[in-house]
Parts: sequence; structure tokens; C-alpha cells
Amino acid sequence: MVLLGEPEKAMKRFSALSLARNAFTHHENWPRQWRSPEPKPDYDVIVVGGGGHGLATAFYLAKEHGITNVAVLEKGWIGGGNTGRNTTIVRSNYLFDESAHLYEKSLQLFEQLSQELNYNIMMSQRGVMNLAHNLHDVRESKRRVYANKLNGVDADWLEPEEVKAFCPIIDISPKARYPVMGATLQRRAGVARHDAVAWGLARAADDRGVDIIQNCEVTGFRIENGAVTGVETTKGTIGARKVGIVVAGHTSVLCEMAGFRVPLTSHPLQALVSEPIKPVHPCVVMSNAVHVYVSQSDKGELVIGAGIDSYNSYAQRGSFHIIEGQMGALKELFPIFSRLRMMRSWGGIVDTAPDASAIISKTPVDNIFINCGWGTGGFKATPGSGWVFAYTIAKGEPHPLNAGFTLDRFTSGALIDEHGAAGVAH
Amino acid sequence: MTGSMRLAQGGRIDRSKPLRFTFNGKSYTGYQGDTLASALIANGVHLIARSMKYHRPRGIMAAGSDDPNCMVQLAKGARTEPNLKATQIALYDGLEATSVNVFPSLDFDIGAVNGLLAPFMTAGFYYKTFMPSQAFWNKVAEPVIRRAAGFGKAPDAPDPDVYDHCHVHCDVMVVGGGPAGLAAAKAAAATGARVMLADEQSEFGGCLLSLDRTIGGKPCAEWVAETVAELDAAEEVRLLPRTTVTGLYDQNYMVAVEQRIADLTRSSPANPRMRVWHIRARQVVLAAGSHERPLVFADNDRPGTMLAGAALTYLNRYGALPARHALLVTNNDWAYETALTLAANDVQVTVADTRRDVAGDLTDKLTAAGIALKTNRTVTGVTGGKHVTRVTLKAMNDTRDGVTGEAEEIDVNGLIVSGGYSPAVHLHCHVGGKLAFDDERACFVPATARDGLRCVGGTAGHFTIAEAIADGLSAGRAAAVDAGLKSGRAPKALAVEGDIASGAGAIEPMWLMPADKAPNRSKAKFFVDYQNDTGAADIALAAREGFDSVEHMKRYTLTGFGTDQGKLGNINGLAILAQLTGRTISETGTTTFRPPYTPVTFGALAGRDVGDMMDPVRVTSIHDWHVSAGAEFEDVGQWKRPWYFPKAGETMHQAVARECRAARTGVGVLDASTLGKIEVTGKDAGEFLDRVYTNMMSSLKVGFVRYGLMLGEDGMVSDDGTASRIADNRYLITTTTGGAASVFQRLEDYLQTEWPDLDVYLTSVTEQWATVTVSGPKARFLLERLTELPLDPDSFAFMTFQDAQVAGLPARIYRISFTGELSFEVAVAWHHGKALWEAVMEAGHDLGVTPYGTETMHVLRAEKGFIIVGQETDGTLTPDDLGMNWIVSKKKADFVGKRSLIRPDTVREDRKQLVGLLPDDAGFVVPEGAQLVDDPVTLKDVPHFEPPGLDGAPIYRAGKGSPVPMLGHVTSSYWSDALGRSFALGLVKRGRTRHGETIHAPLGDRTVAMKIVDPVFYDAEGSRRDG
Amino acid sequence: MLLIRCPYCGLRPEVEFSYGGEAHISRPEDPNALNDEEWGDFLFMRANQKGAFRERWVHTHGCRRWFNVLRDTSSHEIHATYEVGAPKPDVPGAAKPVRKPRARKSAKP
Amino acid sequence: MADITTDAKALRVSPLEVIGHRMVATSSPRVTINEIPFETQIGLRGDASKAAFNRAVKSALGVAPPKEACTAVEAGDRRILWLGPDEWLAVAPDDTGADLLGKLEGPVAKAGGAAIDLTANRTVIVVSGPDARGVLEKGCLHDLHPRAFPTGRVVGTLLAKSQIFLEKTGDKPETFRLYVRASFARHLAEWLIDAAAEFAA
Repeated sequence: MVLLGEPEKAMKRFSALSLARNAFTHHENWPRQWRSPEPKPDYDVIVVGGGGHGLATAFYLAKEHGITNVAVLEKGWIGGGNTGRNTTIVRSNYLFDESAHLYEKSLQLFEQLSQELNYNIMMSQRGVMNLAHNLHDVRESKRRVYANKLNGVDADWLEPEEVKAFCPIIDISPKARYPVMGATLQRRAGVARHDAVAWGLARAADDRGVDIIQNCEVTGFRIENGAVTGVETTKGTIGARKVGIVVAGHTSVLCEMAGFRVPLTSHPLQALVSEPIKPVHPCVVMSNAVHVYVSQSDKGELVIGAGIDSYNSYAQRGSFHIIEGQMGALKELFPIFSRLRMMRSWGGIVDTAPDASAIISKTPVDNIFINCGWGTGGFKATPGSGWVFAYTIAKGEPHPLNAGFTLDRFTSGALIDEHGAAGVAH
Repeated sequence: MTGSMRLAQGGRIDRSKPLRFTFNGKSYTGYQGDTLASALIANGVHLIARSMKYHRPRGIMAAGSDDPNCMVQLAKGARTEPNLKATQIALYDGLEATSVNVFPSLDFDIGAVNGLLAPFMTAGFYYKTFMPSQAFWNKVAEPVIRRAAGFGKAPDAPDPDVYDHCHVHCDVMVVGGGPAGLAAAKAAAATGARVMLADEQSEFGGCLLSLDRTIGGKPCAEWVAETVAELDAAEEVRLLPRTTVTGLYDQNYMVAVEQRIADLTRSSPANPRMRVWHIRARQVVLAAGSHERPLVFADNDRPGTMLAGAALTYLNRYGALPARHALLVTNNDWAYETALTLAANDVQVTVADTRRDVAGDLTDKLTAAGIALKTNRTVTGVTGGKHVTRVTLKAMNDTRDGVTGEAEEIDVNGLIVSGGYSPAVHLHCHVGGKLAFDDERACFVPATARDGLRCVGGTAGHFTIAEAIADGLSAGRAAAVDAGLKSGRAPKALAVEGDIASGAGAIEPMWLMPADKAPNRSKAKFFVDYQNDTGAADIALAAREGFDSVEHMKRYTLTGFGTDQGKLGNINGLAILAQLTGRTISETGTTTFRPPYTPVTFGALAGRDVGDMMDPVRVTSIHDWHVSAGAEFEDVGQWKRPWYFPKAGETMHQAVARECRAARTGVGVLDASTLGKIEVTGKDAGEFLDRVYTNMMSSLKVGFVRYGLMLGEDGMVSDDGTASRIADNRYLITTTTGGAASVFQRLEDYLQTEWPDLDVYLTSVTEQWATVTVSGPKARFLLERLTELPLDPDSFAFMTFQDAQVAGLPARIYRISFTGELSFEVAVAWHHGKALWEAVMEAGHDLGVTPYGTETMHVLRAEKGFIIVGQETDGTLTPDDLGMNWIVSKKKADFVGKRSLIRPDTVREDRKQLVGLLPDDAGFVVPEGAQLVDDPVTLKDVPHFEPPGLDGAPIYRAGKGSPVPMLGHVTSSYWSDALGRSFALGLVKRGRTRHGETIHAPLGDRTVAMKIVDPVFYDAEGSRRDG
Repeated sequence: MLLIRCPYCGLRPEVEFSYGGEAHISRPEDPNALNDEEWGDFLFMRANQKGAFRERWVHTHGCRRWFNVLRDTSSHEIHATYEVGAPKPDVPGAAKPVRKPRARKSAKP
Repeated sequence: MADITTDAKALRVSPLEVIGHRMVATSSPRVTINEIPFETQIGLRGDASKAAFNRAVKSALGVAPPKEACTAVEAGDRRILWLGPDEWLAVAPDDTGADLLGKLEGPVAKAGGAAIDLTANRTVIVVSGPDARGVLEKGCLHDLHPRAFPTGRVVGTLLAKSQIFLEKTGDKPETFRLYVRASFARHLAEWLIDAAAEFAA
């Protein structure tokens, strides 16, 4: 009894009606959400990495630039890296202009992504609060709020009582070790269902002709006269006019294969969830000073981010004391969470750049492009990252939105130092 | 079922200690030694909960942490706890439990209407709908879904209980106190090794507590008792009952959670409710046993359906009868023990085996016990909404993928199932251990060896007690030897009698059982993950839609995402996926096992690191004085620093103005003890400081002090402070309060790794010295009352220091000023800090000496245009940006960060530069952080950002949707008592060339015009520093 | 919680240490001789191997010494730890670090 | 530094003076917690392979600095703790500070080292009794079992969240000296009081 779906040409639209119709045929007529093709001999563009960013790149290459002879090569299963391991926060309230513009582009794409993809990515705009716990935090938070507003990004400063009103379960007692002195709030920010973002993008890209090839690991690059001509994979050599590398934690490994270095280090980033409980936490709360960020998923689980481990690692696991160390802070902020229980924990590999900002850039090899360095904040950038990377690959030059995110900033010194904004993992 | 299902005798419960409890408001009685589950079963209660999606009635399937169904909300108020498994709750008198996620009641649950919608609520249905618009999702669909999701409720008040941590080490850690674990601990302990043995149950013995075996000629219960007593008596053995090892990490580090109080007894620091053990073991023996799997057939979730091993446990260990008329459905030999034991307790039993052939000795035993055996059978239906009443069986066809022949209906009130056992390999996998599928035993077993880790007994796929004991004895001894102990005599082998043989054919792999209809066409549900209501049809849909990777299937169908973490269902799920996609189970693979093995209470993980223990509070030796003076405190790193000292009725603004006035016109005093202090000694001390400061320190004369700036190698200002030359080969340098630790570490880094040939030693002396700053025109006058040292400018020049007695204390006085006023910093031994402070306060009483805090310090220094690292700077500013090129040596060939100062970006002309800012509204203090723009825009008029599109238009452009270009921001902003107006410091692009121009700070409802001026507002000529 | 062998103090828990990134990056003798790209490389370019990796740790809460570790970044297995200035051990199964009372030799080749 | 006058001595306040009574109140036959205030502590830096350095130290303290890592040596009421390959802490009773520093400073500097007064930098807490280990295990990641942590062993480590030097000075009963920085002392004492509650009378 083998029940593999039949590859179909046209994507079936998802809707309540289609769901009902399929119920009458016992759900036997749903096609595969994306095909499982064998690689063609060559492509116009090969995107290495089937995470959210890679799939978004392929989708926007097809949608915005009409480039459909595209393959996404994924060494495992799509969405299996950081896309499926993050805490799903989406926001754009970054301090520096370049970041705010890029993340805001991404947030705007997120706001219409369910409709655009015809896939419910459960974009939940319940608001993200970044708490301030000392005078320095307050000053920097306000700085960010004013900057956001002037950039046309929604942001508010909340006094402690307003924090409490927005999220009643937070303890704002001035007696706390690090009392809540206020917060920034981005109301349009929130969370989205991470898996659905990957799957929806895959389905939509596939529908536009993109080949998504799983279990296909890139093992080398074909480079002639300083320009890429193809990639070597566990499924054979595949020709490519252009190659985009979007592999997050493994970027250094791939770039090494292509013969150049990037200023990245890969670290474990851990996260965890509680058992599912009835809705109790209405928004997303992040705190740099006490290193906690937490939201509640639609399934009822509290989704909690732990900090980044200091050491380099590709093991997809970190040290337990990192998680444990944050529970005191969690309990301080949310005293009613004490008796709830950690159900699952996991780790991802984040690639961090020296200035905690992404690199979306041309490389020393012609027609190889990289998109990396998202550190702990990549999920929220998914569609925006794909959009500007598709543009960069298609045009051979960065879009104004990612013009500041190129590799040469490490030579010139024009860093986009978001350590303040990215001090806590998210 | 009604009436007592408690056996008159037998089991390990204490019938002399009855316990009363309520479940969903109804009262019941159980006994000491019961779990909530066993007590309910003994009371004939099987309907415990409803499932998540369809709200199907559910009962008790298992007897431990693997049960997917029987979640309850325990207790009430602040001590309530959601989602506890009835199988894991030790019964106590007065226990109150209720079902979760039911409305209005467990018996009549409105959510059950979802069952009718089941045809639409397939795996991932929510990805396919609810998306006419983003607003519809945010405002309509999601709130409904959120309310429906989740099981129990969070408490509504802070947790009154106490939890703590303990860190221990041992030679051999044995995880699991069943036969293999006990044997391993015994053998290891015999060598004198330091042994720890943890088991999640309150009693050691594991499955031996539920089985009838003879070990070494003794009944197994007796052997357990003896072994435990022997271990308990051994000096170097630590027994941890009620303790679950939840995670194994690199280098044999384990986290284990001990439940010390299982009832409502109040906990305290002396008696915590839970303790998290952090265990570092040289060797680990994993004897965690195995988990029985259910079988996947039509409506395999009716209350009254129970795993064979669990049925045996309830019967033998708790004396609770799970049924009076039972059908056992099995694919393996091991389950027969349950049938035989039930029969021995007068339960009418039928056995339906999927296999065509069952070993002769087993059939003989069944015959002898009067049990009917039906082979080659599958279950095609189970009836009984709230309790199983009837099971329909059919024979399997020749190809064993369908059914044939007539249905047989068997009336029962208990359906016992066994699909075989899955080794509890979780901890093995936590550290990257791999698995292999063992076809003969139909389970995944550990396939990779790891130094210092041994899997034994059920964890190794050895399901008989004889194997487990033999495994344990040999592994325990070997582990001790590997841990460095002398082996001594080999432990005596122990004969075990009573096992059901476990040879070839003991199990037939059976995943999705043949049925009348394919699961997706059937009205019945073929559950795989009970808690998430994932059925075989959902897995089929996932496979059909391309989610054929096991990880995709898991995520799409939620298999294994429940609070039972898939202990029961995961293997069935992936095996069915393998079956549906035409792959082997090995090819399909498992999902990743990650900690924790069972859910862990957050409060336990926090331990005692709560309240003020969350992070150390660092205090100076003068702290108590500040507290009694009513100071408000500011957190600076871990330090508590006085922020300001309000007098009764004073606002902060008034207090700070008063403090400032005192320091400018009289005398103020500041506790400056928190600054980092490092002694730099050795003949190359000066050379070393030259390399790490931007300015020259080697030229400093003994007795002199110099201000210095440190950069990162990126050229950005990272810290500042003073260097005082104590002797030729000795300096004392200060750092910012927050930067002390990182500066010290960075300096050691340079010294040890870059310049090891320099003869320099660094010693942190931050807490050797308490420092009291006396500042203001009357500072000299005050201090002269306390010391005989001449303090006049001729005797004591600015930027020098001298040793002296101050108030009878040995002290060092520095003449430096961060306020612009005449100022002395008096340093004494930390333990003299309070005496010095009190002496200063007393001596200055008639002068109106005024203690001031960090806020006043900030105002005073800002009036002078002095920066604060971390306030004016944010890691992106060079000395030139701050107008501090005067402190950057032109003579030195190199210093840390120098090369970066000539990078293209750092020599850019439009960099932000430090300026002074005077609001046109002199009474208005602009908020710090306010952004600065050229045009007087108001924030509410700024349009929502419209990113440029595919035309690649510039971001800043004419028209709507363009951001407002920002030129900088306000870094410091205060009311100045001395100036009689507000003022600010800020960073502005090309600011130094724009003095006199106006710039704007758009705020919430107003936009404030500010004039750009020189950052020195007060006493620019420096006339006041000599008093 | 890694267990790291400080070359001076022996095996100690990870929390006593701080991480220092890639080892054997020498501060250039004469930074002014470097062009912007070379200086940028010194500042920011770091090896980021998957597998055996030479890295720096400092025993912050113990003896405050910086030292080098050869660790596998995919398994976390520590092959060797060695003093600053000691010869690089081989990968893996490296020779034991040379013990010296005070390692003050040139840190980085 | 000038000599400490008798008056100045009377004006000293130890970091734990205000909560000393609570440490005493927590103490029981199973574990006692006491501050030993004002112990003379002198940081020693130097090259132990140089005879001159060893001589300088030995002539002042009666014993040369220990070369074996993580150990302490005693000479009468003085002791030297190994802190690092070129770093030691000399400890002596209160009252000996100025004298000892005077004897050490010059000769040690001449031998290429440094001697720095750290008397006020840290205070000493003694935790002793059959359950001393039980208290410390709540926050110390070291293996404190006598097989692994014999008398005479010294480690720099974290106890809960405070950096300390932990020295074991006795076996019967097990006795540990904790050297903690003055600003952390109160936090650590509070932590110890809390951790010892389990063993209180």
C-alpha cells in the first residue's frame, strides 16, 4: 500500500471550500504540495539551501523576476534548519536605518504572505514588547522608538503601568531585582508559524516551476575563470549560471568549498516550549537585560528563547546551563509560569557576523551570491531576505534595501552594528 | 464499570492507610502507594480526559510518563498544576484533580462536536483555510483557535513553593532502578565506586514491582528489597528515588529532577519541593527500560483500552483490576504474561494474536488457564463511547494487508493491547547516539558506542529479566573499572526464573493493522498520537502531500508533539509512514530525541536563582549609609548605586537640582567605589599602558594622574578612566563601573597572548579601595578638617595624588575632577569606606555637605561636556567623533585600535560628532534618545515606510513613504541648575561644523528646535577646578 | 556544560571559562603596513570550521589564564588543550600539551 | 601605605558585619558559617622558577609559594594559596598586614614580581561541619568529595553566581574557606544562609 501523491501541474487552491470538497473524497485527491523532481542538467539559478530564506529567494526570483528555471537544493528536508527551530518572532523595530528598512520590508511581505502564498502562515500580529530594566535600557529604547517612527515603522514607548495593561501577567514590581522600567511596543509585530512559511513558499515556488530537490547535498562548486558554472552534489553535477548560497549556520563551510572566506562564526542557539496551556500570554515579550523572550503559540505552548552559547558549534545543541540560567529571569518576569513545565528544547546553528547584521552580497566568485549572517534574527527577515536576494541575484547588484549589507563593509568599516538590538537572541 | 475493582489482597499499596481524594468533584478513596491512576482504576473510573482536537473520551493507557491521555489539573489556586499525568501523581490525602480542556464537563463536553467536523479537520487543515484576509485571521479565526487549544490552566498567582539545585559527581551513574539498573548499581558499588542510582518512581525495582520472577532463588520483590538495602547501606552510594534523569549532555553531564514533596506539604529552603541534580559521572549505565507500544486499529482509543504491561502493573503492583472481561490483542509473546495473570485473578480473558503461529509452550499455558486464543486476527472495530464494550475481530487475508471472513464480536470491558516494546533510548540519543532498527525484536536499539556510556536491559532491547540482570551486573562492574576502580571479584551471576522466552518469532512487526477500510475512508479513527488526535489517515495525507520525510510528517501531523513526547506513538507513526511510502523503517528513520525526557517544572530549573538571588547584588562598603539616608538606587551592572538622595517631599527633579547646587556652590560627596581598579606592575607597565590607551602613559610622572581612553581594535571607544603612576614600575588604572571585568580580561588577553615578553602583572583591586569624591568650592575647606596634608593648589596640583591620613585612616587622595569643580577623590581600604564617609559627612555638616548620586554626577559632567562611555558612545564612535582627538597620541606608532582610525568609513566627513544642544524652549528637557532631523517634522505626519520596489528607487526620495533622514540623536539631556535651563549632549552628522545652526527633535506631540553648540556648557575656561 | 581541561588547573566546568574564538590569530606586528582589506581580515575574518577547530578560552573564574583548545565543533569533543605558545597538537589524538611554569613565548605564529 | 593606627583599626567594618548574626543563627552542629574578617591578604606575582622570588617570599612568610597547581601551603598561621601559574595569595592573621607587606614588597619587586595588598579586597567565610559539602554542592560545580578535593586543595571557581577562591582546610569535620570579593560578600552570605537552611538545627 503505497500512497505517494501524484505530481500535478496546477496547484490546487486552498480554502475552506476545497477542504470541504476534499472531505467528500476522503482527502485522496490532494496533490503533493511540492513536487519531488530529479535535478535537471542545468538551471539559470541554483539556490543552495532549502530553508525559509532559500525558498523565498526562489519564489521571488520566479514571481518578481520571471526567472523560473531555478532549483533549490536542500541537503536534508526543507525548513529543517533554523526555519524550523526558531521562536517565530516577526518584528521590524530595529535601531539603524538599514536594518529598519529591510526588516520593515519583510514585515510588510509577512502581512500579506498567507494570501500571497494561499497558505495560512498564521501571521499573528499580537504585538512585541521589548522591556527596559535600567536607565540605559530606557534611553536606548526611546532612541529606537524615535528612530522607528521617523523611519515610518510603528513603535511606541510604554510606561510600566502600560506594560502591565498590555500584558497583565508581567510582574512590574519595583522591588524586582531588575524591575520593569518600561518597554517599546511594536503592535504590528508578532509571530508566524515557521513551518508554514517554509512549506507555503515551497508550494508557491514549485507552482511557478521551481524545482525543490531535497536530500541533495552540495559538495563542491564548479568555477571557471573566476565565475561559477555549476555545483557538485550528492545527486551529481548540476550546471548553473548563478548560484545563491543561503545556508545559515553552514555558510562558512559552503564558502570554503567555493574558495573564499566570510566573517562569520556559527553558534548554538537554543529554544524551548512548555506544555500547552490555555491562553494566558497575549503578546510577545522580549528582555535584553534579563535575557528572556517568550510568547504563547496558537497550540498553547509557551515558546521561550534561550541565549546564544558563546562557543562555535555545528552540533545543534548547546549547554544546558544557558537554558537554566534564563529560568530565574523568566520566573521573575512571569511569576505564574513557575509551575508550568518545559516540554521540549532544541538547538539551531546561527551564523553571526561581527556587527550582528546580515550579509546579502556578491562574493569574490562571479555569479555566486551569499545571504547569511542573520544570527539569531533570521526568521523575521524570511520574505524580505528572499525578496532582496532574488533582486541581487537577478540584477547582479544589490537593491537599495540591502545595499548596506554587502561584504565590503568589513573592509571599509561601515558596519551596521545592531548589537544593541540583537543583544538577546530572538 | 462500577464497583470496586480493588483486589482484596496483593500489590504494594498499604491498605491500612486509606486516602481520600476527589476527581472532577466526586469523592473516592485510594491507598497509600497508589497513583491517581491506579486509585481511579480501582474505583472503576477509566474516563479521565478528552483528546485535543476531537475531544474524544480517553482513559488510562499506560502506567507511567508514557501515558498520552490522562492529563489532569491538580490542586487549586497558586499551587495548581496543569497537565499532570494521573499515572505519575502519587496519591495523597485530600488530593483534588479535574479533567483539563473540557466544557462544561468531562462527561458532556461541547468540544466533542469537533468529532463531527473530523472529516474537515485533517492534518494541517489550518494551513489551508482561515485566510480570506490578514484581519480575518488576526481578529476572528486565531482567537477562536487559541481558546480551543491548550489543555490545563496556568496558576493565577505566584508559586509559593521552593526549588533548589545540587551539583554532584560520581564514578558510575545508573539511570533507572529496574532489574538492570539495580544489578548495575550493585556490581559497581561492590568495587567501592561512588555510585548514584536514580529512578523516576518512588520505589526502586521498576518492572520487578509488577512481575512474578525468581532471582537468585528469591522472589524478585525480596531481591529488590535486599539489593536496595545493600545499596542504601553502602557509604559511597547515593539513591535517588522519585528522580527522573531528564537529559544527558556532553561529557556525561546529566540533569535529573527529584520530586521531594509530592503532596501539598509546604516547601521551604530547608525542604524544597523539587531538586534539580546536576550530575557529572565518569561512567553512565543507561537502564531506563522500554516503552510498550499500542497497536493501530479502528477506534483504538476507547477508555478501557490499556497496554498489557500497564494492566499487569495495575494488577500486581496496585491490586487494581483493569477489567473483568478482557481481550488481549497482541503481536508478541511478552504480553501473554498479562493474559495469564488476569486469568489467575478470575478475569475472563480472550487473546487475539496477529501472528499465525504462537509458540507451543504459550498456547499450552493459555489452555491451562482457560484462555481462548485466536490467531491471525486484526481488530476492525471497537464500540463503547465512554468505555469499551465490544471489540470486533477479523482474520487477516493471505497477503496480510486486508481482512477476510466473518466478523467476530467479543463483549469486554477491557481491551488490553501490546504492539511490542521500544527501548527508552532517549538519553543515548541526547548526546548524538545513533539507532538501528532490529527486525527480530521490531524496535530501534542503540547502534553506536560512546565512551563512558552503556545501555543495558530494556534500553538495549533485552526484554527479559534474565538478560537485564546479566547486562546490569556486567555493565556495572565494567563501568566501575573504567572509572578507575579496582575490579575485585566478579559479581556472582544470578539465575532468573519465570521469563517468557524471547527468541525468534517472539514478535511480529505489526504497524497499521489491516481493517475493513483504509483509515481515511473509515468513520473510525486509527490513532497513532493519542494526545494530538493524529491518526493513520493523517499520516497518509501527509505522505500524499509530500511530507514524506519523517520530520515533515511529524510537524505536519503533530505526531510526537504532545506532553507524552511521543513515547507511545512515535515508532508506530514512523513505521506507518515507512509502510505508506514504500520504504523500510531504517530508511525512514526517527525524529531527533531531545531533552527533556519528561517535562520539567520551570520553577525547578530556576532553583534558588529567584528574587534577589537571580543575580548578585553588589554593594559598596557605604551602601548601608545610603539606604538609611533614603537613597533611590540605580542598577549599574550588578551594582546598586545611589541614584539620588531625595529629602522628604522632594521630587527627583528637586533633589537633583539641590544636589547639583551643593556641588557647584558648596560641597557634594559621591560614593565612587564602584569604578573598576587594576594595579599594573612590572618594568614594562608604562609601555603596556601606552599600547592599550590612545594617549601616552609611560611619560606620566610618579605622583601624577592622567585621563585615558581605550579603543577596541575596531577603533571604537570602549572604555575610559584614569591612570595614576604610583611608582616607577607601578600604575593604578580605573575603568568604568560596568566595564571593569571586560577591560581586565581584555588586558590580560593582550598581555598573555600578544605581548608575553612584556614584564607586567595585572591585579584587580576594585574592592581593595573604597572611594569617596568630595567636590565643590568648599571641598578643600572640608577636607582640611580631616587631614594635615596641605591641599592648596600649590602643594597639591590638579591631576596628582598624595598619600595621607584622612580622618585617622590611611588614605590616598587624588585631585581629579569629573564635575569641573575643585574635587578630591579620597581612597581608603574598603573596610574603611563607611568610616571615611561618615567622617566627611560629619566634618562637612556645617558646610551643608550634600551626598549626591549618579544622576547629579551625570548632570555635572554633562555641563562640562564630559562623555560617559555607554551613554554618549554605543560602540560605533571614534575619539574624533567625540571631539577627543586631543587624547589620541600622534607620537605613538601603534596602540590598540589605531589602525582602524584610518579606514574609509572612520575618516568619512559626515560622521556623527558630539555636540551640545540647547532647546529653544529653555524649560523643556528633551528626552534622551530623541532623534534629530533637519526639518521640523512632527512624528504623526511621518508616513508609513514604503520600501522601494523593483525599480530600485532610492530609499530616501521625494514623496510619500520615504523615511525622514536622521542626523543623530540626543545622548544626554538634563535640567541644569547652574545654567538655569535645559541642555543636552548629542551626536549630529558633521555636528562640529554646524555650531549655531538649529536642528529638530520630533517627539510624541511636539517638535523641539535645538541650537547646536559647543558641548562644554559650564566654565569652559576651567577656572573652577582649583576652587 | 562542557568540561574543559585548563592546562594549569585541570578539568573544570564550562561556566568557569569565557570563550575567545579562533586561536592563532596574531595581531599584526605593524598594523600600519596593512591595507584596509588586510586589516579588515585581521579584525573580522575567522575560520569557522565544522570539525576540529583551534580556539581560545580563558579560565576567567579560576587562574585567569588564556589557553588554546582543539575541539570538534560538530561533536563538542575536546581533543586537546594547550598553553599559549605551545606547539599546536595534531588533529586528533594529539600529543599532550607541554607543561611549562609560565608560557610567555610568542603567542601566535 | 602608612601603618594602620589602633584608631583606624577600630573603625573597620567588615563586609559581613551586619549579617554575621544571621550566619551564626543558621549554624548548627551539622554546619557552621562564620566570617573571619580582616585577614591579611597579599597578592603575589612572580616567577616561581626564580630562586630570588622564592627566597623573598620564604623569608617573609616562612614558606615558598607552592608550585603545584591548586594547592595551598601552610607555615604556622600563614598560608600561601596557588591561584595561577604566576599568582598566589598570601594569607595571614589580622594585625600582620603592614609588617608582612613591608617585608614582601621590596624583595619581591626586586625579584621581578609584585606584592600587592588585597586585605580589604576579599573577606573570608569559613563553612565547616559534616554537611559543609552539602551546602556548597548547591552552588559549586566542583567534585568536593574527599577523594577528589583533599585538604590543602584550592580552586578559583564560582559558588552560585559569585567568584571565590575555595580552600579546603580540614577533613574532620570538613572545613572550607571561601575568599569572596567584598562587594559580593553579602550576596554570597545570603546564599549560604539559604543553602544551609536544610541542615539547620
